[in-house]
Amino acid sequence: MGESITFWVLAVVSVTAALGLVFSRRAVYSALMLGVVMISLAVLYAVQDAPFLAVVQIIVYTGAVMMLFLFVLMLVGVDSSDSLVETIKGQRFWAIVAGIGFAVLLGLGIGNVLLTAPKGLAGVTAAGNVPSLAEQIFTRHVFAFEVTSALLITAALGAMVLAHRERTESKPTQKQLSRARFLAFGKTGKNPAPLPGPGTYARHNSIDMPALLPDGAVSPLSVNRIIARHEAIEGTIDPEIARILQEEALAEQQAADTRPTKPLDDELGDTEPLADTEPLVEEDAK
Amino acid sequence: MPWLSTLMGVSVLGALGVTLIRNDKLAKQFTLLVSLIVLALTVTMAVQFSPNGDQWQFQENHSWIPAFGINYSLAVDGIALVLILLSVILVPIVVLASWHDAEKGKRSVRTYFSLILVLEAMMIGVFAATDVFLFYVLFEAMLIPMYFMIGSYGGAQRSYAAVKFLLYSLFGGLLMLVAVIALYSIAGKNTFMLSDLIGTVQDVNTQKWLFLGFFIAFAIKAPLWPFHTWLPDAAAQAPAGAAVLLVGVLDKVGTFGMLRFCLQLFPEASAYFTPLVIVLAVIGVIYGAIVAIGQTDMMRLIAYTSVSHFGVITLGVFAMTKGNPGAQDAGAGATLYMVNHGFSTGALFLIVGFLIYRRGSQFIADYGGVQKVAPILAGTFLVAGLSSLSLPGLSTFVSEFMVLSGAFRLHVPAAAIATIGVILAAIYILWMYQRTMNGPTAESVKTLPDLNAREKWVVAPLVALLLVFGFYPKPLLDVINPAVKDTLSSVSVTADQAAAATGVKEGK
Amino acid sequence: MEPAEIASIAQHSGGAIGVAWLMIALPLVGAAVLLLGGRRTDKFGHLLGVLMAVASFVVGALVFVQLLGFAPGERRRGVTLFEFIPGLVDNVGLLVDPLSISFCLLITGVGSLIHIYSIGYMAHDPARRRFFAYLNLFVAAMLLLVLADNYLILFVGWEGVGLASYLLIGFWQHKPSAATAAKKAFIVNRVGDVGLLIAMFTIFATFHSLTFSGVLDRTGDASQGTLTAIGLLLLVGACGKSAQLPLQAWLLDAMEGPTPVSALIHAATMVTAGVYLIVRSGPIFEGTGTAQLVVTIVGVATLLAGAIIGTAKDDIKKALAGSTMSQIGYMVLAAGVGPAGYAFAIAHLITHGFFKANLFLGAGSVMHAMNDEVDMRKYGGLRTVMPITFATFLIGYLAIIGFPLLSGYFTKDGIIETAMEHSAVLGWLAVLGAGITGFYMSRLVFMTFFGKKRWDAKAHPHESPAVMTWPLILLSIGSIGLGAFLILGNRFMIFLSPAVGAPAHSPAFNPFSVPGLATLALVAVGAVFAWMRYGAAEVPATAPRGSFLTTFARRDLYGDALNEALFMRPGQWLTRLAVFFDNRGVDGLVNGLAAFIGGTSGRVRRIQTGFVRSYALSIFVGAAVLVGAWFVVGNL
Amino acid sequence: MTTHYLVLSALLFAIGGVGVLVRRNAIVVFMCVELMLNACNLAFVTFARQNGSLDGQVIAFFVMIVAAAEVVIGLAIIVTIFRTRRSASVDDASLLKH
Repeated sequence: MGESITFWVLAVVSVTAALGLVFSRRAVYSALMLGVVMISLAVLYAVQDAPFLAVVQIIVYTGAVMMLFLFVLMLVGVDSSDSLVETIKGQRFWAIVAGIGFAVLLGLGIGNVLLTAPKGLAGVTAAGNVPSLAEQIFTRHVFAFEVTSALLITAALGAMVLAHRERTESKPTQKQLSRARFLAFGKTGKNPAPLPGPGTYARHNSIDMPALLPDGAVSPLSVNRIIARHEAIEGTIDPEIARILQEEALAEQQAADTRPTKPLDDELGDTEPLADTEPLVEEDAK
Repeated sequence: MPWLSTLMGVSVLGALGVTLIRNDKLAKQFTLLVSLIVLALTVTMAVQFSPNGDQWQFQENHSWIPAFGINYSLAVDGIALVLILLSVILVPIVVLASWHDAEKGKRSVRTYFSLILVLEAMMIGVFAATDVFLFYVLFEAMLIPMYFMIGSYGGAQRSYAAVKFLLYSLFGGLLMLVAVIALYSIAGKNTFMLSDLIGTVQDVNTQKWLFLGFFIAFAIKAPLWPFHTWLPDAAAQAPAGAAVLLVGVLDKVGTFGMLRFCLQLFPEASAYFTPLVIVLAVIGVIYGAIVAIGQTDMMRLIAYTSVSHFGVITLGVFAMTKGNPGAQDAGAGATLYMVNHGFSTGALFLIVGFLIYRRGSQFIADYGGVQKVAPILAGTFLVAGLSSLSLPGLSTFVSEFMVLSGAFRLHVPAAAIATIGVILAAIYILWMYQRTMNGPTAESVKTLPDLNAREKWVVAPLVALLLVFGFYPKPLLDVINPAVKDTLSSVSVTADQAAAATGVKEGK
Repeated sequence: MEPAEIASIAQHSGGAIGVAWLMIALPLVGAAVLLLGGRRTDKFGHLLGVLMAVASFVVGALVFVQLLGFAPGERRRGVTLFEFIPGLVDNVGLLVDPLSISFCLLITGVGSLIHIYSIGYMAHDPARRRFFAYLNLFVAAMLLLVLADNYLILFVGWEGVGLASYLLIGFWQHKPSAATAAKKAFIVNRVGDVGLLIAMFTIFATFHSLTFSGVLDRTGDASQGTLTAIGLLLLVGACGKSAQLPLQAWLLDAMEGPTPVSALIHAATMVTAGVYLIVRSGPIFEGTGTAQLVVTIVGVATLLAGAIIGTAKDDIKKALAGSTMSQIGYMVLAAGVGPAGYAFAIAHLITHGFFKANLFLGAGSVMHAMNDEVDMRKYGGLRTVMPITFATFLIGYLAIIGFPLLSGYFTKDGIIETAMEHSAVLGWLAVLGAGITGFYMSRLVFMTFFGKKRWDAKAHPHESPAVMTWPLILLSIGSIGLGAFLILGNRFMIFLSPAVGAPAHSPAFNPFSVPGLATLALVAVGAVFAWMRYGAAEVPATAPRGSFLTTFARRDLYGDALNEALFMRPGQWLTRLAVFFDNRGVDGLVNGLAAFIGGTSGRVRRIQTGFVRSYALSIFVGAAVLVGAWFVVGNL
Repeated sequence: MTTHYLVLSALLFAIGGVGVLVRRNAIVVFMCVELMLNACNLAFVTFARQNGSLDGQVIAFFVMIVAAAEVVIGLAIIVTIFRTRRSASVDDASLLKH
């Protein structure tokens, strides 16, 4: 009875969370929904005499894997949200049809199978779940286990190789950087000094406090733009900073209007165009 | 001594050796030397062949893929022997004739000559293979060197021609592969040996399907009307030497295959399809000749004459049914025709090749009055042409007469219509001769040089062979006749079946 | 008619007969040396050619003498040379009998004279060596034709003379007309060859042999229908070679060749090969009245057609060519009559060989003198400047029109009488032909040698050198006496009988028979009419328009037009159609299939959008379908 | 009871599949794949109990390991692509076509 209740609660939760995972606009929400599903499943494992897997599920999935997802999301941009407008014709319709069809067919198939009562694992886990599993893994499945370990190491190395960016020129020295800063100053008047830190007061030691200039005015340069934007929305922003921000936004807007739009690749410096439009084989005269 | 393997081995080693030689001239000389060694070895082997001994001689048998009962198994009977002789005689001639042909090619000169030697090894193997699977492998593998010879050293349209040749032949080859596998599993003897497979397929309907699988492949290869259209393109675009090997030897594999495999493996189906094949063959004879008359390109013209001649050969092969009292003549004639046609068309292609090399055009209209400036070229051209129109005294006549005479006793109208081909042959050859060699000398050919010493050496053996076998074909026939007789005994069709299948009423 | 008795073949003769193959081999060697030797043999080429021809004649004469030494019943000697095609024609063998030796002597005798003549005629031609090579080749092939002991080797010779004829007609191949004429001759001959080939197939299928002895002695085994078929097919072959209707069109064009060629090949020897074939195959024709009837009809039709063409031609060689057609028509007519006619056919063939060669060489002599002018309207009055040519030509002329006691008189009269006995209609038509012959030959002679000079300003006619006139003189001797020698006392008929069989009753020569007198009268009328038109009256320099009949004759009875309309035009049309069909139809189908597959794959590859999600969708749908399929199958 | 677990597994699998098909953000797609893998694991665990054999659990364990490895590599690839193309949309990487 207890299992039934647990199942039904967690089934509803996990299905809802799964749907949330699929249909939420924001990737972060999706990630959180996935976490919910995983935890639900961990509990279901535990219910089904698989305590070891339940623990592993929580540690590996909700711990390690989910963290990885969130890290990558941070890297890519937390607030990058999908537009949910479908671009491939018929994709969404057919995907849903196929999904429902698949689920219905599989569900019907499974539902129609007459199953005996579960045998239970009591017989094979006399020594306890974890020791029994360990015995299995290190005896019958030892080869597979070794291979997976190799796979994991390879994956780790692979990830390093993929994420590593080869430096094409030597790292600029302090002298070069300083020189460049002053040259920029001479050319555009950009301040060569480091940005001022946030204001520090007895009551506050947070980055949302602007630094004060010697004349007592706030220094807009010391304000984190994102925080400033939040404050602007909340209406708690310093009016002086708000004005400067507005001017900045205007200037940026103008610059954006006058500057020709360049493809992203160019800005990144990987200027070599992909040679994919060239035919791979020299076609002979027909 | 494993003669046949030695022949193939020498060719292959020669081919490898040629690729190692950096100097083009040396490479050519080496190729010539290798091909002459192969020729000498083959002649030595042929001398030891006893025509009235066993049907299969110089047997070699090694297990190749035991899981499927596939053997590397070689042997020759009289038919295979004369065709191997044809191949190894033509190769040195072609090498000598192609001395400068490969210089304009996309690939290196030595590659061309290496390909010729590779092809030689495969030609020997394909005629000597007595394992159906080995035959199939070599049958298909032969396409590869020829593909490169056309595609890399040919004329302006070479890619089109080479691809068409390859795809067309592959198509037929795949049908044959299906039939080979089906034959293997239906026979259920876990062997591909021809001798073990003969007579294993009893069901006539099965035979018909398998027959078609083999036959279409061979009909494309031969080429029989209406599967012929790849040949004019390929022959016209190939360098002259490659065209000789293509038409002179490679295509013979088609008619050889019909004789060796279609007739022996599927006798009842062959009898069933004989009327159809004879109709196609006769159409081919007349049609090929008529289309040849209308050609403006010499190489294409010769290719179409071959379509016509292959019709005659096919007619002879399929007149080899047991009900036909002329079967022996027809079969021996067809085999002899394969050899003679190799020499005759070879000579024609090579001489036209010399002509084209001088003037740089394949079109008849660009010539005229060459006889005046290059009498030897014109004379040899005429002799080769006359052999193509089966002038008595030249070897092609003997074979054509034997085929038609043998076929006449199977089916009178078919042979009679095919005989009309000799008129058309006169028209296409003499008209081409008239337009290129006779009349006022065209401005563009006024300075055409006559044959040089190398070219004379190319032509002389061919003309000599045509003449000698025209008057004295006995040496060849002595070798061919017993083999044809043995083959006929495998074609276990009774007279009644053949007569019923063809509707022939024997006269007296 | 009962089949004639033919003596059986005796084998293994020694002596000259044993080396009879030398007759063929000598000129063949000559040809080979001259062709392969190239320019090195230019100096002595003509001499070698003549030497080989004469040597061949000497061997022939020795063989003849040896043959005469045997009893008449043993005058058929076989010579086996070497093995040929096992099962089909086991051996290459020669058959020396009265029939073949008669031909041999004619070929080598007249041939040698023409060789000698050619030394002079071709003296200024840079390719004279090649000319002699071809002539030698011709002689060898022609001898092979008549000496062969089986149909297949006969056919080898048959085609060999065709080749030599082709090469010689087209000897001046820089002239497009010559090249075209040569090709035409070969192709028309090939049409006849098809008949001969199929005849051979039928013979082999019926008798399982191609040797004369194996076939001709056993004609009784074959059915009437088969014999008729063989006979008609042989006739087709004969028509091609002998320029009989309907395969006559090539002969007039063949006059493009040098004149000695016209004399040797297209008058004296090669064109008579058809007559030889019919006579040689006598037993086959004797077994079938239908075939014989057709042969006689063809003969009569051709003799009239040739004569009519001869009346209208202004080209001296073409007029003679028409005459040749006509004379061979006589021979074919006689050969179609059966054993009674064979001797006359061959006798006429031999005398014709002499006087027609005489006439042609005479014409060549005239042309030689007149800068190769062939138009008789530009001749006239030549008898004074070319006395020897005129005299010999006159003898030839009298012989051909059948002037009493000259050669033609005996042989032609014999044919007419035999035909008359066979069928009155044929006989009288032959008489009519003789009358026309009288007219056109007289016309030719009058226009050339009599009347006023109508020469071109540049022409300086002169008598030919001795090397050309001596052959003329020798030939005219033959034209005078040979007929009487052969016919009187049935000498030739008796000589030939071991080879072709003797007729049921021997005809006696009767100079005063009705047909004979009628012939003479008609010939005289023709000659007088010709004198009035061309001897006494002025000959206009350009041909008058003439009546419909004249045009009809001038255009070769519309033979060429008919060929053109019936065969050439439709042939060209068919060729174009076939080429079009091959490129668009057969090849179009192949290329169309290739294009279809290419196009389809081009369209199908659009499915590869590059969007991973599309691929994933197809995988997912596939999985769903699999599950569904599992259901369906599982529930079955 | 087993049936219920299996149906739940199928349902989660199907939802994951739809997610893979309709979402364009590569990271979300990846999460959906993980969801599908988890659904499979659930089925394995359920079958292990049903059949009284630990094999199902062992395989589920291996699936987790492989999934972890896959996530590592997959995310690394995403980062690499994002670095060059400034986009994490799977539709943008569509050059391998036609």
